[in-house]
Amino acid sequence: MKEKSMACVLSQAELAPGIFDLWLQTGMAANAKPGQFIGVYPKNASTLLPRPISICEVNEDKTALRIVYRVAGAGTAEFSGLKEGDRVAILGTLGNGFPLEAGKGKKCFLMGGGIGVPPILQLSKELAAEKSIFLGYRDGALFLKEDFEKYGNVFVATEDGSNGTKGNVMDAIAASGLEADVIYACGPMPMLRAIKRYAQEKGIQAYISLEEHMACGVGACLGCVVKTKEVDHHSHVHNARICTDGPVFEAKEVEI
Amino acid sequence: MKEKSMACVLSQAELAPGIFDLWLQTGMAANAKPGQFIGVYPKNASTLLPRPISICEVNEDKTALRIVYRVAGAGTAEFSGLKEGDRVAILGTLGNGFPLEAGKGKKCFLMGGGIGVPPILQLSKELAAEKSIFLGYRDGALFLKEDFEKYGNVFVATEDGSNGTKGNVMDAIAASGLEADVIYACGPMPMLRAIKRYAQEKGIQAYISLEEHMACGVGACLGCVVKTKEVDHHSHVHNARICTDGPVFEAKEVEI
Amino acid sequence: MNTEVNLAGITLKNPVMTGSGTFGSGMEYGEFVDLNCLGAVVTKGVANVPWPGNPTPRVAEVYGGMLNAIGLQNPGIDVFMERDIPFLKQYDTKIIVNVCGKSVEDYLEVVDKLGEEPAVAMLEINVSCPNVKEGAIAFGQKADALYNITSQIKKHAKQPIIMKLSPNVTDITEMARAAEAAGADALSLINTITGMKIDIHRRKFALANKTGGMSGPAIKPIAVRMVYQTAQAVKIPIIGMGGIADAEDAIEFLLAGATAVSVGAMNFVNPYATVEVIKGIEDYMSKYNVEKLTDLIGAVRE
Amino acid sequence: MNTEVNLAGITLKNPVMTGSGTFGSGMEYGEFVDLNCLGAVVTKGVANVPWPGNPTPRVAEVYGGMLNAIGLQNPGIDVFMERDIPFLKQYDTKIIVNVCGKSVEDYLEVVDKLGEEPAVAMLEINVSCPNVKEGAIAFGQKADALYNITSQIKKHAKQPIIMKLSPNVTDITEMARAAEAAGADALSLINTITGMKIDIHRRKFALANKTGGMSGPAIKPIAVRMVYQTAQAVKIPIIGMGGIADAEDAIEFLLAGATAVSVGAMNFVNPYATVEVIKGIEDYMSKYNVEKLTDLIGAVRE
Repeated sequence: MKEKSMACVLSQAELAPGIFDLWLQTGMAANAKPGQFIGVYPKNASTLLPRPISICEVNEDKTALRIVYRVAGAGTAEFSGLKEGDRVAILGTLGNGFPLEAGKGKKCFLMGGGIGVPPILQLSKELAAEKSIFLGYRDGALFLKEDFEKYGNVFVATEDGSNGTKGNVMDAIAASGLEADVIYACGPMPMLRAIKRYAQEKGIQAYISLEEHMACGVGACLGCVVKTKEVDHHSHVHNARICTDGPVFEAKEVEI
Repeated sequence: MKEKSMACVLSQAELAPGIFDLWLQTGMAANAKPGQFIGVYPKNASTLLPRPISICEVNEDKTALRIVYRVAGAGTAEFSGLKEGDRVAILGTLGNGFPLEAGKGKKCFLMGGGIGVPPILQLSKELAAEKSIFLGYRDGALFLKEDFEKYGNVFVATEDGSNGTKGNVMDAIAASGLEADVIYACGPMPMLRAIKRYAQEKGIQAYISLEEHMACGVGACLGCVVKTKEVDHHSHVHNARICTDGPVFEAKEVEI
Repeated sequence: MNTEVNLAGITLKNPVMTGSGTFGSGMEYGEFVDLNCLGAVVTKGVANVPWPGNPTPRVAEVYGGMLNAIGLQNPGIDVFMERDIPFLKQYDTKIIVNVCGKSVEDYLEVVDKLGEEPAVAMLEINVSCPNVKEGAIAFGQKADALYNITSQIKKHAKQPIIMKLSPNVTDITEMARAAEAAGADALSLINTITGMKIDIHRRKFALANKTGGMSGPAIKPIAVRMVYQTAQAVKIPIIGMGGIADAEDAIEFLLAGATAVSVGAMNFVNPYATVEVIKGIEDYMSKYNVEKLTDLIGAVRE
Repeated sequence: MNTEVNLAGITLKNPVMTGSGTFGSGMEYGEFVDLNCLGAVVTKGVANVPWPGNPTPRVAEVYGGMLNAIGLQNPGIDVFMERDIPFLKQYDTKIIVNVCGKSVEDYLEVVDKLGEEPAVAMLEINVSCPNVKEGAIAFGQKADALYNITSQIKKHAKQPIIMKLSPNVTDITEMARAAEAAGADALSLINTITGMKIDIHRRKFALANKTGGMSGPAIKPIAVRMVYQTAQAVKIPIIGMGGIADAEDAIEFLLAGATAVSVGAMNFVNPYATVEVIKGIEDYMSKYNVEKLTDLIGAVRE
């Protein structure tokens, strides 16, 4: 059941320049799944729409959600000023999340690039599999890396070569010499396209989390569609709604 | 010199239901005169224009302004939530203020009705005259009354008769049996019209502070005009700008 | 207290409906609000065949609102009648189907099929979508073209027809009078206002379609003005919309002359907006001792 | 870095000017900003004789903006030339005088008088004020009427003329082309959009004039769209305006195709807005290594 409700800020910290780590106390945490997202509402009346932000982590007693986001505009800039005890309106939980059954007991690559790293964390916690975690960063500000280390082998790629493999997560895979049965990924579109190609070549499954400009977040407005290979069950055209049919799709199903 | 600048909230209290008392630390206090006003800016982006609010008092070392205002809409509702240490943008000081010379050494009525009471306070402090102060309220919530008592004889009228003369400030004048050489007044339009008539009948001067919907507050937009008896020196039509040519006018000069 | 309104012979339990394209066919927001509470559900526009809509980005935020260029993506009338109407029939609310097309024939095909479905109370004819190049907008910005399509649809329609007018015109009353003269039973206004946003850092249009339809509180004063002007110009009822976020906004439209109101883009901001507007209107009626909602319609004074 | 722009043969030191009616003749805001910094000061509209304007309330706030129905109150051209022009002449900025009238003859009288004042760089012709019943708006909403008044004024004008267009039209490009064909040297757009606000508690219009012209950030997307469309349709330069609050807004208009921009109602919100916009444009040019401001004009890509 989706709802819009007020969450209470438990803490906020800046993990890296412009990357913020926010814990929110909310009933939505009870049923939140890795790969799902929430909509966070700015208070400023000039910015009305909820900002879709992936769930990074759920606390142990399932009473709070962690979101890690980049300040990219007026809305996220406002959120970065939230302090312990503040209240903020959120909409959730939204989207389908990563399919845990697909990779269960198999060799899995969990891949996050840039601000696509955070949603991989809760997945790393919940996925019961042989996990190799590939994290791609711009530079040496390796936010969340330590959080991942208890859930699998972590391989880092940095664009500037300051840490781990120089290059992107695909380069890190090549450097590792590892293979996988299933891939889970979130990150920028070029990364997801590379993963789609890689999975196709290897003949393996890849589940990728997509982004698009959204308005409603609940599937009503048809703003955030992605082209699909087959006619979509809901739209009856080659468009699926990222907010509700996704954000996670099997890579081969979407034309990106 | 007018400016828009940030003021720091020193304190806020609710004097009566919906009537708030806000002290602001601001350099504008140095030259503020009784009857002048400031524009206070809401932070909420849906309400952009400054709210004109009269100066109620200036502190002794002229570093802070007191404003007492009624919550009447989204902007003032927002202001009512300001707390010590908060910052708020203000524009000022605006308007001409009451002419102190006119009443100097004479018998003066200082009259405030409703939310027109506050600007009379600083006038009461600064006017060197024989002062009779008439304050009109809706009911027994006699906000600021005690502040006035050290500056002159205070006469109260309440609409519901719960305190002082039952009726309005004109009724209180009649009940007092007093006469004046000069009147200074701020309050609702029916009160100001009654004072204009009274002054005309008695052949005395009356200085009244007017209100109108404003946009710029500095005389540029011509939004807040009042009809004048003579052609106005600035507009060259029968309109004066309340924000800059006023808000205080001699009653006989304006058609209200 | 009586909140009923009569819209071209159809009685709504209250004047609050949903803006076409902002509420799907009710399934999505049915998780947030009880659809039984609504005066009517106005569905997303449906054409004779499935439409894929425009490329993304399709939406962009602007100050106090948003732009959209969905391009009327829809599954086509057949799927709609098999899936969406049976869903809505479960609820005690009126079903108003928004109809779009690229030619008069497209519209008539949809209108004819819907004529066979008695559960559909009214048809809202979208001749004003700014995001579809062919057809749609062409019918909505010239009075003679609007007259022509309205009269042709009226001949086919089994249900009362509501013409949804474009605000992107010099004189809304000219369009309203043309629709009325052609037999329209009611008018919806306003549709979105054509707008544009440019990302100054990438120096690119925010929308793939370059322009989009603007909605949200930012456009409300324009919508209220057009509803008022139209109410002075025609006798048929008006459904007012454009930035309605709360009951105060809805009442403003009623006072301006609207018989009913639609909550549109603000559903995205507050998924409970529709029912909160209904509750707020009732509170206002209680506060001011308004016994019949119809007493508020056009009740603004000078 | 070169921020100069050429507007119909007039060189402005930068593209930032003031919106007519929001800046008086510069006296009031001269307390806040150094008028020498501005590309131009566009004055409040002036007619052949003093106009008293409309009754109050003349202004009302709306979401993200305001409505005004000042009704072009002005002291008349004679007072204006004796008082306002000498004031502005003290500053190193271009003087653009906005001209209004109720008949073609009214406009021509003002244009003729201003022709004798070489300190006036350009004339902006207001044919689009929504708050004046006679004349003004009638010239701005029909292409043939706009063509007619433009060509008559052009015959009299000693300075380049800028026609200020109304956004309250079906097709802004039709109006723009008419003005261009009639000899206009430049275009200003958009003027305010007609809006209305109703006080639901008093059930009265917020403005004595019922309707007013809407300005502020709320209308910016509509203005940007119209500037872009117009820039595709005509060759003469465009002065873009409508809700510009900061440099980002101004740059959006430049990218859409405006050669210069005006800060209007946002002066009321931030009296330093004009100079902050100028500074912000310079910062943007530095950040992105834009050497000539003219490289930004119309530089939006798909």
